[in-house]
Amino acid sequence: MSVTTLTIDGKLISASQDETILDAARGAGIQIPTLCYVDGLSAHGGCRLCLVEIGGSSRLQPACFMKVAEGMVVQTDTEKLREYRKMIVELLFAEGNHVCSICVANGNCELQTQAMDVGMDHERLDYTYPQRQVDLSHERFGIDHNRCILCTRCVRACDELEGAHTWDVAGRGSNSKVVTDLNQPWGDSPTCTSCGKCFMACPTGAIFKQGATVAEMDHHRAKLEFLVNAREKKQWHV
Amino acid sequence: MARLKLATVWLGGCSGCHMSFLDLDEWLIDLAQLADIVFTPIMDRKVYPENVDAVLVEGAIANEDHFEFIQDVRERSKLLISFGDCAVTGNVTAFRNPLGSALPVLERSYLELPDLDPHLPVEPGIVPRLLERVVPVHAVVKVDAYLPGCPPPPDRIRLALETLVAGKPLELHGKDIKFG
Amino acid sequence: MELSDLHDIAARERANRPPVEIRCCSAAGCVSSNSPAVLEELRGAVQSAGLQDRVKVAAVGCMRLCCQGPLVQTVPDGALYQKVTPESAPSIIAGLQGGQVTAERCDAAAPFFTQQASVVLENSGKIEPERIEAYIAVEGYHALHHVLREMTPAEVIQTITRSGLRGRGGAGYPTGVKWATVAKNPGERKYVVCNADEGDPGAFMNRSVLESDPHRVLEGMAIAGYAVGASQGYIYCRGEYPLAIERLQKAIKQANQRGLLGTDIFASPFDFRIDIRIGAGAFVCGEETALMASIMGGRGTPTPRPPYPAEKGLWEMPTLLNNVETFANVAAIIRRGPEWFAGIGTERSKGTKVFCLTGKVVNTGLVEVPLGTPLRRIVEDIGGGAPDGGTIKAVQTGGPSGGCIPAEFLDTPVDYESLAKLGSIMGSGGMIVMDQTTNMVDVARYFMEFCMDESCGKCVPCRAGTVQLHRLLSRILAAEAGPEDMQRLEALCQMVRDTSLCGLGQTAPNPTLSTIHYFRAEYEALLQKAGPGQRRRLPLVAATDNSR
Amino acid sequence: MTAEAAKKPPAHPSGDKRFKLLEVAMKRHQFRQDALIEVLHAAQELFGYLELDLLLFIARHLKLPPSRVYGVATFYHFFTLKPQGKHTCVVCTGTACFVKGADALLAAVSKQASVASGATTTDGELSLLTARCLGACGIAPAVVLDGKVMGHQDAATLLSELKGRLPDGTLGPA
Repeated sequence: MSVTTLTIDGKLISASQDETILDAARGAGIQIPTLCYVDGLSAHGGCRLCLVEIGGSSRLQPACFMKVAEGMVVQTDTEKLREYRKMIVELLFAEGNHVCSICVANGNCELQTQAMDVGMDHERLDYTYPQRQVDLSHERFGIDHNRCILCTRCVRACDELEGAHTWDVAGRGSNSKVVTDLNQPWGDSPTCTSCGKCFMACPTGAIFKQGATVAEMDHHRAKLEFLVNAREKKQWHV
Repeated sequence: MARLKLATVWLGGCSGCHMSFLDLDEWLIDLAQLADIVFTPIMDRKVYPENVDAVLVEGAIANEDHFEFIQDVRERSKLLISFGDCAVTGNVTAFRNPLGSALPVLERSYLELPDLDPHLPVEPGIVPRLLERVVPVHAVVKVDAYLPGCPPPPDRIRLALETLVAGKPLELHGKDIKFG
Repeated sequence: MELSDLHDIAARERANRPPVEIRCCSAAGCVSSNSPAVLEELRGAVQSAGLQDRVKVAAVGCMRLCCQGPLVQTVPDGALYQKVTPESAPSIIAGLQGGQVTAERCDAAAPFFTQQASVVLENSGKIEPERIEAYIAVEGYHALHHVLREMTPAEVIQTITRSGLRGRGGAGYPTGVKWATVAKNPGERKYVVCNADEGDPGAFMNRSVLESDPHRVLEGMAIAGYAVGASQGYIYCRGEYPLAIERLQKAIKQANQRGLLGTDIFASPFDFRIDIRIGAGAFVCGEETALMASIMGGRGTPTPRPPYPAEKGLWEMPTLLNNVETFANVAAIIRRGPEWFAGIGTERSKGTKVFCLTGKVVNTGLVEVPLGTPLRRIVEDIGGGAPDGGTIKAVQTGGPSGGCIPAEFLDTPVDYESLAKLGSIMGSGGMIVMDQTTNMVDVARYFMEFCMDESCGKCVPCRAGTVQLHRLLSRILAAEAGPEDMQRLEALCQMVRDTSLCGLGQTAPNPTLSTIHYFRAEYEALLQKAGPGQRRRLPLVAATDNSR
Repeated sequence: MTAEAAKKPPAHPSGDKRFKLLEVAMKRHQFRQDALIEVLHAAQELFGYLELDLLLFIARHLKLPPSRVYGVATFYHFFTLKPQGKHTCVVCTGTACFVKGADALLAAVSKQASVASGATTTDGELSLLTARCLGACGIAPAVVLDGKVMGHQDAATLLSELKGRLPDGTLGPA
């Protein structure tokens, strides 16, 4: 594999040619914020938090998709990017019904963490207060659509790791929602194996363990990467 | 230096933020050395005074009294700080918003659940009417700083008050702006 | 099939043509104005007058002046009739024998007709779109033969490059460069896709071309297939265009039967199949990666580029995507040479462009003009200006991705760069005229609502940002917004433009930004009307006194 | 081919002939998964709308996950999962129609028949729908009533046309 050198935030970095900017940056200890990206699953490119500036181009590019190239000059933390990231997080809060104080994921939520990281101390946009459902029909898990940010991590985990493809996205635009099978109660799903990978993948408290109470729930997200390494590389990182 | 004139206000919230404020315990005595508390729900004063230096507002705007009162508070205060998640985001107080109006909540509470004499409370001048939608404070008046948390932990409140007393701009970062 | 066979078909077609032809428009615009009944009456009248040997009634494609449909033209004298009814139609036949014609005359010498050019629409309104013989008689498929027998793929690409043709779908990417990229990228299969998902509201150029001259598009696609090394083509057509789909299906069937599509075309080793994929009502599928996702049977959501379709497109194979009008230019360029084509238009924008002129303008319909034609000539001379003594306020081009060009810039030449300089885009060719009664903030909100409804929902800025922008615009329009809302609107517009995943979101703020730029006074007036609001009004109605 | 791959899903138990026709349509596409949208078009043409049972039938025959079929069916505006009214009135909301007053047409029908855009009247007589752009801008504002395109409409002409088609009561008092 040929090696490429590029500059990220002024730091000269070498990376292998097929790596993404995100991989290369992380390898060099540079953190780029992400929400829809999770180790072990394919990239989605939807949350736009990992957008970076690339020298010579006016278009921002998602670090999770964009491959490194020789001589590339990447900026991951400019004032413009910081402001845009803050607006993205604000858009997400305005779009759903996120109430951290009563959420099972309070303290373990990637959206909540992003809000702190981008410096969001209040919402500058209008809350839209959509009417959304909670499905508690599954014996082990539940989904609260009020907390869903449509990152599709559950969809990808179910399809790519478990292979069941119980989840998918239905509807479109602001009417999108994740569904199980034909939008039937999760508990009735004939395809669901109750493996819990969707739960592990979920960045917020949208998919939760039945019986979890406020702020007590951890997702064990690293399990997904553990599974991928075990399955594909036959390496068990315990 | 003139002593800081400080106020606290309680709108559509559970008073938890004020409880957290009281959890500052003995530091409150230190605070009393530095500032005058000129208005607060925990003391008996009916009218919000003029020329308040800083006010911590707990709670969201949920009824017409909140709506009118917050505008008085704004006019008479130099710095208005949204205090806690209800004031900052609407939080639990705004839970009814996805239902589209206040009526479903009232009907559930006063018509469906009671066994005796179900009726909607209508007492003009005594019971303020609910707004159709609960909104955070900054949706109604200009807010100068935000102190999130449900409730904001005492050390966060202390940090904020120390900053105010020192006359520095209040801008919190990182874990100090954690919602919830 | 050989060249001589093409000549035979053409000769037979010409020999069988009676001295008089009555052409009746059968494109969707006139069909909805009852042209099928007119056609039937015309045929009946020819029968009863016993003129079958002398007069042919032909169902042709669009004659451009859609607002006056149904249109009927007699050839060779060229007399044109408008708003023909089933009642007035027979009088046209009677007129051939000296009777009185009661059908309303349309001035074929009016600027609307005489100031137009004809490349893409050269056969439109002249030939029968449902008969391949009619297309062959006007040298149809001759270019494909020439390409397969006389040119190498590289030469074809060079010809297209030399012509200066640029993509007619919106962005104006050089067609030759795109073809060359697909040709050089390795892949065990390659695809050619025709984007006929003409989704811009107020634009129907592609529908008209497909309904009026479908073989032209098939021929262009086949030539492209040869040039880039593809043997499979797809036409992705909007489901809203049933007539276009029907005619395409017929055209493909006829071309297959004649050996002009399929295997060993013109006894060469070149195989090319074309299949139709019917869209199902999703504007975002006009975006190329979303379109491909839809062709493959999925949700029409876009994916980040790179990789570009030319590298990894349908089923991960190199894929050439062009718009209907782009393909419709190809055969003409081959037939008449790249220099001829490059002689039309401006330095950087070659050839002609078809526009749909609609809105507050006297003549609405299809307009084809050389690129670089001043906007004023299109809307005032050809279009006849605003109706009822109104004045033109702005011209909107480029649909939901475009902008509003104010009347003071009507002398701007219409080409890719000039429109971009004005904050609009060429887009696919929608051109909507607005007069003094149009509220520009309302226009901005209209387009934002469109983008909000059509957002696929995959990326946050487009899915949630358009909702917020729509709310802000609604509030401004209702005179309930303050200066801080205006600032937020502009900041959010920039953010959605810079961070959205695909073209839909990236361009969704354009109509808003362009109306803010040119018509800020209208926004300011609404902010003024809202007043400074010393005490905010009760924004929300209280519910509790609903005592039931 | 393994026995598993060759396994053919059973015919629909209802015995409804339309399922047979749908199978023929799927066969024409060799049961290819990428023909899902074509198959959904065919199914909606046959059945008028896409019931869950029908979506499941399609999922089984194309060997696709049900959620995928549901996701695609709900992505595209052409597909409807609810039965439509006996009559449909589609108001074009393209830009040319917008500039010429399509909003007023929509509002008039919506008010007169007490039905929201995109919904069906309670008596199941009329579905009021909107189209993005019919491409009939030359005759704006345009409406499609039961499949017939009508141009140059205003509230009066449209309502009187509707009155002629609908039973008394679907349209409220004038």
